[in-house]
Amino acid sequence: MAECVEDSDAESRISYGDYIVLKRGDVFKSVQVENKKKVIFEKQWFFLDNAVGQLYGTIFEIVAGGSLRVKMVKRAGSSLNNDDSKEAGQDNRHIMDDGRSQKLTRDDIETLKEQGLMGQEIVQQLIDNSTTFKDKTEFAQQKYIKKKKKKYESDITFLKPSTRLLSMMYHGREPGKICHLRYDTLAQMLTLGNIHASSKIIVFETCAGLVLGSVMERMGGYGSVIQVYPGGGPTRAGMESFGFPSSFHETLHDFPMCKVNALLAGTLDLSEKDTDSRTDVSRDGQLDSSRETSGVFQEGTTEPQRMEVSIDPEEEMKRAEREKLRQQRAEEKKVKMEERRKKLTSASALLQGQDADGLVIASRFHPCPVLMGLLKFVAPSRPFVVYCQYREPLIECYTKLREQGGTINLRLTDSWLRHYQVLPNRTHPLLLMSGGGGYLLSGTTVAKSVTQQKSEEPAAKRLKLDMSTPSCESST
Amino acid sequence: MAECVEDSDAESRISYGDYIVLKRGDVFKSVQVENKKKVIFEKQWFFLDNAVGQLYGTIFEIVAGGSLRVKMVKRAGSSLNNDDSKEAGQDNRHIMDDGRSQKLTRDDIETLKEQGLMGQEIVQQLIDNSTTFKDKTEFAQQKYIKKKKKKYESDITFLKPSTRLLSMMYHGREPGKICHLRYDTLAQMLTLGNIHASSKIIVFETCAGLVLGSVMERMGGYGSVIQVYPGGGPTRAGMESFGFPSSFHETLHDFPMCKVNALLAGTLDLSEKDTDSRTDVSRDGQLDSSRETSGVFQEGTTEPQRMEVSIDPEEEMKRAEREKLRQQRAEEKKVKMEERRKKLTSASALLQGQDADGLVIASRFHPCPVLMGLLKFVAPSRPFVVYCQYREPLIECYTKLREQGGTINLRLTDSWLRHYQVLPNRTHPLLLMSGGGGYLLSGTTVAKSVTQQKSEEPAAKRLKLDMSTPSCESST
Amino acid sequence: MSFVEYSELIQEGDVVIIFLGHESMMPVKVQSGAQTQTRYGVIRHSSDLIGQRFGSKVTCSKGGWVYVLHPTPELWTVNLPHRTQILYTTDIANITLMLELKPGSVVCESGTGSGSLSHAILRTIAPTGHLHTVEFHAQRSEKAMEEFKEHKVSHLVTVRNQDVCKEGFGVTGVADAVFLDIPSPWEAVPHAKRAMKHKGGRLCSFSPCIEQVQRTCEALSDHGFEEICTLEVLLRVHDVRSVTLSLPDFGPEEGSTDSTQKEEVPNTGIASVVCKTATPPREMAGHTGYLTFATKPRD
Amino acid sequence: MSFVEYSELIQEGDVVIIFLGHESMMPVKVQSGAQTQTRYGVIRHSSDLIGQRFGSKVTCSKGGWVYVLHPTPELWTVNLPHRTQILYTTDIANITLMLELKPGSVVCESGTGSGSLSHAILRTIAPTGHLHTVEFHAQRSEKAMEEFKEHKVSHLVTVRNQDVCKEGFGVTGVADAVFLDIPSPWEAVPHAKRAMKHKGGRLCSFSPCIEQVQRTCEALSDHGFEEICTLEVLLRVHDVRSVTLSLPDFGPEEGSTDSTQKEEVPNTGIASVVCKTATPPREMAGHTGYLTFATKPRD
Repeated sequence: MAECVEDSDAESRISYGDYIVLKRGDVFKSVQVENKKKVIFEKQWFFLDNAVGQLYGTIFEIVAGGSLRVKMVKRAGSSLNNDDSKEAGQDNRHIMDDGRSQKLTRDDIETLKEQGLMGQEIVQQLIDNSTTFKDKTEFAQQKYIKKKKKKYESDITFLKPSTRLLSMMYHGREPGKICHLRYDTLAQMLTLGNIHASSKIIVFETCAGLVLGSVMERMGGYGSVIQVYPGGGPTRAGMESFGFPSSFHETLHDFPMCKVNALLAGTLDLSEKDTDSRTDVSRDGQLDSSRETSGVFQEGTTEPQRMEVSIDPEEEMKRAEREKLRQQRAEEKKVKMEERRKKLTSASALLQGQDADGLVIASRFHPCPVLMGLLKFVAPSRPFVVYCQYREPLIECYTKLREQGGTINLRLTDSWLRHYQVLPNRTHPLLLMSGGGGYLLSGTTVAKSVTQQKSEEPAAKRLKLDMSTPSCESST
Repeated sequence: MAECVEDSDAESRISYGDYIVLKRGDVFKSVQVENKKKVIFEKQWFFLDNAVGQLYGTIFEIVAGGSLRVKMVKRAGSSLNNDDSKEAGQDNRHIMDDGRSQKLTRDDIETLKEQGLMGQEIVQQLIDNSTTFKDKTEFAQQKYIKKKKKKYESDITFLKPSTRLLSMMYHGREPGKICHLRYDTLAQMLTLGNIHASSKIIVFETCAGLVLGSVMERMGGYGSVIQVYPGGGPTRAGMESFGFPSSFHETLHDFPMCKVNALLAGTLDLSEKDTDSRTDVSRDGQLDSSRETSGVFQEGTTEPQRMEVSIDPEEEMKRAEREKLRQQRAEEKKVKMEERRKKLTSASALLQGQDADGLVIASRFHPCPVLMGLLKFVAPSRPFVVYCQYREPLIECYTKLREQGGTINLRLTDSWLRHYQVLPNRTHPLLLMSGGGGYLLSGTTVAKSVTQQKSEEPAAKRLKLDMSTPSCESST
Repeated sequence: MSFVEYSELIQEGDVVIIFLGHESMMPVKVQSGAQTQTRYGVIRHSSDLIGQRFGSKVTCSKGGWVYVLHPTPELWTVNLPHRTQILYTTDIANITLMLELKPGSVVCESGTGSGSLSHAILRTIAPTGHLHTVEFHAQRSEKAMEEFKEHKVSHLVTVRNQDVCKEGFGVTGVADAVFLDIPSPWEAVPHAKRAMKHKGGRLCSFSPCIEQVQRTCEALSDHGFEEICTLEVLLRVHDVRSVTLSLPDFGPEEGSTDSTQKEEVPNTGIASVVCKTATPPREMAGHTGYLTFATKPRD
Repeated sequence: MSFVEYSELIQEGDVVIIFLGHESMMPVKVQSGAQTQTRYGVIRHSSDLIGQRFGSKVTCSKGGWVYVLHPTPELWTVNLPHRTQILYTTDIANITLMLELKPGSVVCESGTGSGSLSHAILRTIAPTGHLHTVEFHAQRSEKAMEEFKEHKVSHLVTVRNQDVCKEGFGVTGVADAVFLDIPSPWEAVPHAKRAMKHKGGRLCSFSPCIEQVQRTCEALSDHGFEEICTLEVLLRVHDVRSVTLSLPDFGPEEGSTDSTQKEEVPNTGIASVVCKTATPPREMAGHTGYLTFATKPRD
């Protein structure tokens, strides 16, 4: 009945090119393993090379010269119960007002270490036993934690990336980059959106690609994801950090937001040269590979016009070289253009059916027009979910959806996340908590009918779309 | 050192005319003790008479004919610890799917009773041990609780009114009447407003008089409260329920909102006849004594004009009677008018100094214009606090205050209130909690200066007001 | 229709969700010839459902209409027959993310209960993962298996009727993740560890009471689990509505009596403003349970 | 100036709160001839403070200005010298209401700590009540007494330096309310009961850890207390601000290319809207302590 599957450790080993997550306490950092790459994490620098070939989950320590060394860790196993006798603050009253605000002695800390407590837990202990911590300002508290962490936590664990790790990393380090989307809110989005393998999901996000990556992780390389993007090109750094296999990338399509109306109108010209300046204005203010590529094209077109007459041999040679370069560029451009055309065609084909299985929006754009625009591409009886850092825009969305119909089960929610310290006789919610995790509007699409007719209307609508598809395709 | 003060039980006994709070579980009701008064509480009716002469805190049971009988209660004393062995839901898996969703048997409940658990706690136990409770809709849960309460809680405790009891009562029974002001939010208001004896506090509320009463309780009959009221007269039912001694009422003044501008402009005519129709339109939609009084006056004026010529003796007698009545009415009217004038004069005098020690607003009115209008009457370096059920109006208030200056320490807050069940091995937050307690905007007034001059400006302002006061007084 | 793959059209044997109105739904098994009675009248499966598109509006015999929805684990959670207390979507969402579930994950769960979480797990781990779910109660485990078949996910799940605290999950070294929702999770911790992969994995325990959490955390620590973390998530639903706020009348102002900006409420003479806002419900779920997560390191 | 009564003008010996800017304040004792250094320059007590009205704007030597505020228990709470962890206004407000404090109440408190709650209690029970506060730590009890004198409330308070768990509050049958903020409140419950009035009263115990709450509730129940109720209040402060949201550009529409309604952000060509909102802080106090309340019935 019970079968024991032997793990293949090969896929559990760190290789060059892998994306990994560094962890110290509850601080995370995502990096790609590269030859002689210098990494700075928690104010320490080191090289990743020694990690190559080691297993994921290994704990390293930094030794002289920024080298990593595998740390022999005595795994925890002793009960936390040993210090049962220590009542919370029991000896509070015995403390003299002598500036010694820390109740734990150096010996206490060593005992804790022997009990198998990790640095993070020791820091929590230090906090709990500091009579002044609670009275510090939030800023001072953060500083205190950081200081203590640095002292008691010098080890770094190397982990395989996941939505859990990356969403906690972004929330902790760079919440601004992900519109302050908290990980529990992202969890709601993926579940409320019914994101799963073999479906067709539209994603619109300006969360560094984290939301895109988390959707792709849940789809496991099955089905299709269409990223509708604003500006010059899609932002994907967060998605790249997941280190998905190449097969996953084949399921990912992108479509520029500025062509949505053209697609809907059936006037999308798939052969068009990318001269529209709009696509070159990065509205994300972020340089990504695709923008840099389009920059190269521009350089070609803005080259000063030449009208030389002199036939200096050196000039001639230069000219030949230039010509060669130009041809090369034109060739490259053609290939790139063809690729782009293909990508656009495939994304268009996926959207044109207006039969997507889900829509996920999380951006710094006003969610109302974004939702109204993209909801048209979703089939009936499918979930959609919209994240916004602020409440008011989603109230507007809710009202608009109610007015125009075609959606049910509308819910505007926010959530309250509390972490707990669970230790013998010292159990309580953590003293610091996140102030807010943003707001979600979720719902289900249904057939939009003007009259009392049954399901003829959606069927008719569908027919019209099917008809419009060929005319669009023919223009390529 | 330690002195034992003998309680005077006299003041602890219930008398006719007293306001009391009935309590069963966490359901409360405020009533005034009157002769042969029939009271309906938790679907049971009874007369209060037998309670007269009994001590506050007595527990009664209802016997035949709606009489009250003092209940001999075995005070709790046995430890809750006895049923330590009962793990939460430990036997969950043993339940057959046979429709029996309640894990506690009748015997279990009797044991709980013997352990000194009150009905409320038993109901909580029933809830915890119901496998289906959590899955019920909120409405069904409420019904279940009500049903169980009725079964296990038949006793009624008679309590002396307090802000705690009345604010919990209103929140539980009639939140709409108090703008959904939750008791913990009211607690913030009284503390942030620094409400205490010997100060002068302005109250503007449409919370049935609960906020007014709670302010008066905190002032203990020392200092002055000025209730600024909208519509025809102040609403005070909630305040009356506190059963304050008459000395407290002498510290209470009221001022009609519609005369605020006149007072500020120094054009308030204290002698004016109360013909302004505005004051007769009850904007609270509630009839109170002062409105009824003004109704009587109106009746006099709308009496049909008489132009008789016949001198029928009977007619003559009637006429004489009518004349007498008219004189009597005029006299009454004069007295009433004089009283009103005095009240208005005293309230005006208190406000005119523009040196109130605090301002408390909690109403269904838009808080922004109310606050802007009434803040003018507050001295510098005094707290103010504004409650609103909704967030948006207070955001507007905050913005406006920031623009116009004269206030510091502005804070827009809301709070999260959780109750806990603390029982051996069954400790957790209660399964139901209040969704929200409303929003508060609080701050501190400071001198408003146009230039860099120090405190001359407020002094000058003060002088102007002092000058305007006599002119106002002289018109009476 | 399947709970792990969308279909366009309703077919014989499908389970569909009839949407009757705000927060009012019912699950229906589609059978040709069958009828379903609703408050708006009868729905005839053959003519009204089979062959129709999911999400369509169906007019009932009394003239009222309903929507027919494709089932999802989330709709199932609010419509399933309760055999036990169930896990709701807010907790399920966090469990799924924190257990790092994805297509291909092998998951152990106990107890199966009413299958609310099971459906959500199956949705996420399909098409290549597997769920081993253990239920002590025989009747419940049978009912769960029936449901999994009806919902076309039975190829992804093994239901075992045994006591997880004594007999474990019936598998060794296969699980990427283990979920416990039992009265004494600490007793199942060694079994959970044994069920998990050699290279490690994630564990979650759901408990309503803090004492259960305390004992579980102790057991997890004793058995070498790391990153032990207890959290709680509360969802607040906001009702979007327009509220009317009266504007105060302080009487005529010194200068001109301008009341031009204010809008008068008909028949009252009171000026007021309308404000769009979102209000929380009067009462909400204040607690479901504590979620304790932990990582089993590589052996 | 006193902490229980407002004054209009600043006098020699007063404690005033200097408001330096957003969330930046300092308490100062006014003494003629003295000077206080601030980041905006020197404040000369004789010329800048004495005789001035509370709430005035004071220009410092460097040209910057500050406000001089009348002290209140709430301002004191955010400005007092910390000798221990202190209670903050949110908890204090609920303690005050739930203990039913008002002018005339007799209250027992332990420990005095830094006096944050003591000041709030004194404010509420003045002018006719009394506070008996017990502090184990000698230095702290002396410092508290000094502060009460400076703040002109010493006539309302008796400070005792003793162990409340062993020696109690030093009074019997006088208290309307008792407040406990000590590591082992259950040990003080019998003493609390003894201190309270024959006719009964209210008790509150503040504890950060749930285990302390459990033991305290047990002790309260054992000693016949009723209406035992544990709660927790969290305050969320909202930052009011304007946020800019970009509007998406889906490209030219089929009909006319109208973009008249949208407002262009300068130099970007991107249309956007501005929205006034209130956002919670990134991090907030997630826990201070559990508040357990109980009623002592009539003996």
